[in-house]
Amino acid sequence: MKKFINKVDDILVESLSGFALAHSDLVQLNLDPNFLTRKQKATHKVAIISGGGSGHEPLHAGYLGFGMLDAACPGHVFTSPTPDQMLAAAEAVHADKGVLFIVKNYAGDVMNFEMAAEMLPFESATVLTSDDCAVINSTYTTGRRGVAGTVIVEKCVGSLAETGADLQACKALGDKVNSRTASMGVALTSCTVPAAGRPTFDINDTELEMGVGIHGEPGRKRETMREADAIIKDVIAAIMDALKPAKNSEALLLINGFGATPLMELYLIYNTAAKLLNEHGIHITRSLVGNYTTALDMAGASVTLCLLDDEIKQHWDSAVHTPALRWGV
Amino acid sequence: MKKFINKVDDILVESLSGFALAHSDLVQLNLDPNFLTRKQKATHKVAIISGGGSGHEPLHAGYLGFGMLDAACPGHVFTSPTPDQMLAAAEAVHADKGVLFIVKNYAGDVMNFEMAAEMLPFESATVLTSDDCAVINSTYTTGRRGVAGTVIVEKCVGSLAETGADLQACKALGDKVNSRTASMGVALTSCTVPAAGRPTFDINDTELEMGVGIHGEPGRKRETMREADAIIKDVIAAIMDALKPAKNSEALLLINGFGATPLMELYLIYNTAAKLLNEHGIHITRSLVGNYTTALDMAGASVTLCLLDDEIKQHWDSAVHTPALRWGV
Amino acid sequence: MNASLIVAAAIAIQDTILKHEADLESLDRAIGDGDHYINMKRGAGAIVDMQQELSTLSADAALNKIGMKLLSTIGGASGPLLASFFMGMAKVLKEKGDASIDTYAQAFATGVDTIRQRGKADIGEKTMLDVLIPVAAKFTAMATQNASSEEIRAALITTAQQGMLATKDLIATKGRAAGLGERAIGHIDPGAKSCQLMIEAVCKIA
Amino acid sequence: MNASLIVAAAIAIQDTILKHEADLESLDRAIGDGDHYINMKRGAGAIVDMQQELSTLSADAALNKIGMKLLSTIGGASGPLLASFFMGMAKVLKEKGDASIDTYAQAFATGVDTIRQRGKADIGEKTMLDVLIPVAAKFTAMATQNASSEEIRAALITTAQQGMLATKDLIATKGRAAGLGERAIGHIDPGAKSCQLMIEAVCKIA
Ligand SMILES: Nc1ncnc2c1ncn2[C@@H]1O[C@H](COP(=O)(O)OP(=O)(O)O)[C@@H](O)[C@H]1O
Ligand SMILES: Nc1ncnc2c1ncn2[C@@H]1O[C@H](COP(=O)(O)OP(=O)(O)O)[C@@H](O)[C@H]1O
Ligand SMILES: [Mg+2]
Ligand SMILES: [Mg+2]
Ligand SMILES: [Mg+2]
Ligand SMILES: [Mg+2]
Repeated sequence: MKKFINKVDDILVESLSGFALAHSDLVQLNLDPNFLTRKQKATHKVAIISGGGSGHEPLHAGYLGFGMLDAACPGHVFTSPTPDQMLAAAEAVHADKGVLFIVKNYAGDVMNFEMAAEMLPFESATVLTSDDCAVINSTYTTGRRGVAGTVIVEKCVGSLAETGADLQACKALGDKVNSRTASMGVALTSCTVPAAGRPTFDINDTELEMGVGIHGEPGRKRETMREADAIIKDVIAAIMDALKPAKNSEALLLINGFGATPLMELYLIYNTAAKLLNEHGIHITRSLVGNYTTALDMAGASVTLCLLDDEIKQHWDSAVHTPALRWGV
Repeated sequence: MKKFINKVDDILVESLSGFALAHSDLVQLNLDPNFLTRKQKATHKVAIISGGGSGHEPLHAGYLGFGMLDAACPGHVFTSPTPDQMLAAAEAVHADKGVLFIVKNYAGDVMNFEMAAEMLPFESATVLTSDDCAVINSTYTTGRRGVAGTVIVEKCVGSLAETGADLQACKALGDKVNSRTASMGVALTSCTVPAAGRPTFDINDTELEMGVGIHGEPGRKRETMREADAIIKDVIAAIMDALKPAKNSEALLLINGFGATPLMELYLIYNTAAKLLNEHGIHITRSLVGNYTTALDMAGASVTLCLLDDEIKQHWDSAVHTPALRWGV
Repeated sequence: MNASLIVAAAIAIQDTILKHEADLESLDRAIGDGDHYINMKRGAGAIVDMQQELSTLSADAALNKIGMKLLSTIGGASGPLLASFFMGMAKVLKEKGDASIDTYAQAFATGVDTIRQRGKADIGEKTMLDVLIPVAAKFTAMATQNASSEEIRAALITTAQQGMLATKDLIATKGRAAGLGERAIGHIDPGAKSCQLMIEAVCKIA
Repeated sequence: MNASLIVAAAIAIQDTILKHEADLESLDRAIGDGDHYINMKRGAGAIVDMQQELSTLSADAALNKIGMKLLSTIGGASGPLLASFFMGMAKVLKEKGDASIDTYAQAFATGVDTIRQRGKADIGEKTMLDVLIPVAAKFTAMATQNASSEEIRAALITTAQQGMLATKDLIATKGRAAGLGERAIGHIDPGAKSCQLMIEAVCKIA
């Protein structure tokens, strides 16, 4: 393992400190318990709080700021944050309109946020994101995992909250965006958790992991490496199967890099995915290409499709000012 | 080599097509010869054209748009574009105020742009960027290489051009920014040029390449892998040596990932670099952290410092609307 | 149960976790995200670091403190679950007083039940509960049968072992391996393994 | 020089480039950016693809066309340099007519000089010029001495070889290896190698 780190135990705090320093106009860092907030506390709105294991940067702290999150709680690498972080963050940012937690659907995250919500002295609600259609929904599972679609949920909910909408309306929009969003990822290499010091899984030069999770969890299947067009075709098929969009649906296409995949390849994937979706009668009218929900240093990418309606479009397009997503301001 | 590609010979066109599609609101792609332009031709200003080998995305096409570039000419991977591309691009975007080429200082780029300039039927000037202080300037070299500092030059010159400034003024600002900027990079792994199919250089788990070029060219020295703080200390020392800034200088700090380095590590580097620069009496008042000038899939990062003055600050802060850099709009 | 036993147990647990680094890491790497060892190590370390404070407390207060500490230290899925266990146990001890082996069995069962509620899982879902539920049942049964401490310890070690091994052939329906389907088969659940190790370690305290 | 000789030369050049893939690639990987083989292959391929068009042209027109094609096909440092070479040659042939071995020598020397001007480099800087300048000098000298075609070919092959090998111990002061300092020592310059190969291939055409 070669990484730009000092002591393994200090990575998180040093990285968060650098982040807070580089974006000191936008965010503020609290250590022990670890959480980050917007620089300027918003006073007129539902407090939107997210969080999760670290290693997915810029998720979530990169989305702090006007039009998106009020606070973010980073856990250890790939490990859910603990309730005390959420409680302290909520205490810092709530403004008498309640707290909305946006939580990726993993047992650990769900339970830690749930315990925080139970202890919280004010009203709260939770949106669970579960856009990963690699995990086929069935009675045998706790449901799908939350992955890159979370960014779209955070953007839209953040936008609505900014208008002064109430807690239930924010939750409803988050649930709606989530239900209209599906993602699937492909890994070409494993990630390496710094504290473990070696790759999470072994994969050789002729293989890929179809449907990999953003923590390096196994996906649908270990498959043979092949042309990008053939890989993406299968990914799009899975997404179509999950969303079953009507012909002529309008959609947002997000090509997300897992951390070690060059933009050149992400745009090539975009080209293929857009063409295939076109053939499926989907109109791509919004796009995002880059590293938005990563898996440390994994080479790989995910495709996310979000079916748009006027409400979602409005909240996607609205001004946002965060370290990782910025437009209209 | 595992990459999201189809045929090696098609990568460039497929990736450019995906880029143009994903950013069809901002850019337009011309194939054969390959060049990209802003969607809306600017009519009031010096045309700012850059270009270079591909594989450094988002450089240069990612900086097309208001406040930055008018056209970008992508060469094959790590290979300078050819004069016919620059001629066609200039023809498409010039607006009777002349053409300014921004060229990274490599023999190939310099010669190809030079030949284009010689054939050009209208006035032109060239800014050569040469911020890489890994190559120690001496009478034995053709000078330093242009690396991530090029982004700062393009941003500032693009801003000035937007005000209607003339060709010589734009060139002068570009030269000034370049002269106040120094960078140095460190590679932990090699990149793999798709057409070559294997890593450009061999490097083992206990080594790093100090001062690596953005094409995987060897740098100052093959060194022993060590803590981030120790690595960055040497990088900062080289930059200080190159720029020799006055105490209390104000500066922009850019931590640039080479393509396979997670944001978590880039922010950790930022933390260390900012601390060290502070100790040198430098005030960091502008920051940029992310993948801005990459080397395909190389794991590694560069540190760029640009000494600010009021003029540079004004042009750095001004509104910009491109696929990869956007603020104020 | 007194505080020094709790501290001894914490040390024994830390010891066994550290000894089984390779095991725990590779199990979570195979069907999870590879952090279970790190999580358990962090948790165990935090408790051992508190030993001085713990040794001044009553058993129920100590267990509650341990639960709170694990909750804010481990994170992930195992954090709130193990925290729930200790807080559930503490509740029973507080109510019933720190008395008989019967009470301990009931406290253990309540702890397991608290996990069950928190995780909305049950036996057969390829989780730590495949160890904990049978162990709780065995403990309760033997306590009512007035078995000796030695007999109980030996039985719980065996039961935990069996529960742990049983996870190998299961499909996971809870936790991070849920949804892997057939691919989870053939791998022991990491949380089941760490629980088995902890039970064995505690049962072997002299 | 007629068009069919030019086509034959192009084919011979493509052939030798393709045969030396490993060599050329590893040389540019060692002290450059690893693309020299790909660049040369792309250039040679483009010329061979033009053979039909070339065979209808006069020598000077064909060489000029080749120069233009290389200019818009290769890119990098070698593109404009090799393009300059052919355009320089074409100019002399156009002025002097396609006549004597003397003219060819002069055309070659002018081609090399055009490279020198474009690249602002000279002998001893660890570039293709370390092959081309000695070869041009030798060619001119032997042509004025009325050496036979066979003698000249043999001499140029040897001179190119020597020039290529000489780059090994040089520090680069131009091109991508400039600034590597001592680290460039011990590696043959890729452009020198490809020029040597091309000269050898052309000199060996029956
Ligand atoms: N709902 C649940 N109920 C009981 N145990 C669970 C549940 N979800 C996960 N687990 C247990 O947690 C273990 C994983 O813990 P750990 O790796 O520390 O957390 P994470 O899964 O968040 O990375 C699993 O092996 C399993 O035994
Ligand atoms: N200024 C120059 N004058 C002469 N030859 C040069 C000069 N710069 C580079 N070269 C030659 O070009 C070769 C490299 O070509 P190539 O790899 O195709 O281009 P690039 O260096 O742009 O990647 C070098 O090996 C050297 O022989
Ligand atoms: Mg985890
Ligand atoms: Mg090159
Ligand atoms: Mg885990
Ligand atoms: Mg090269």
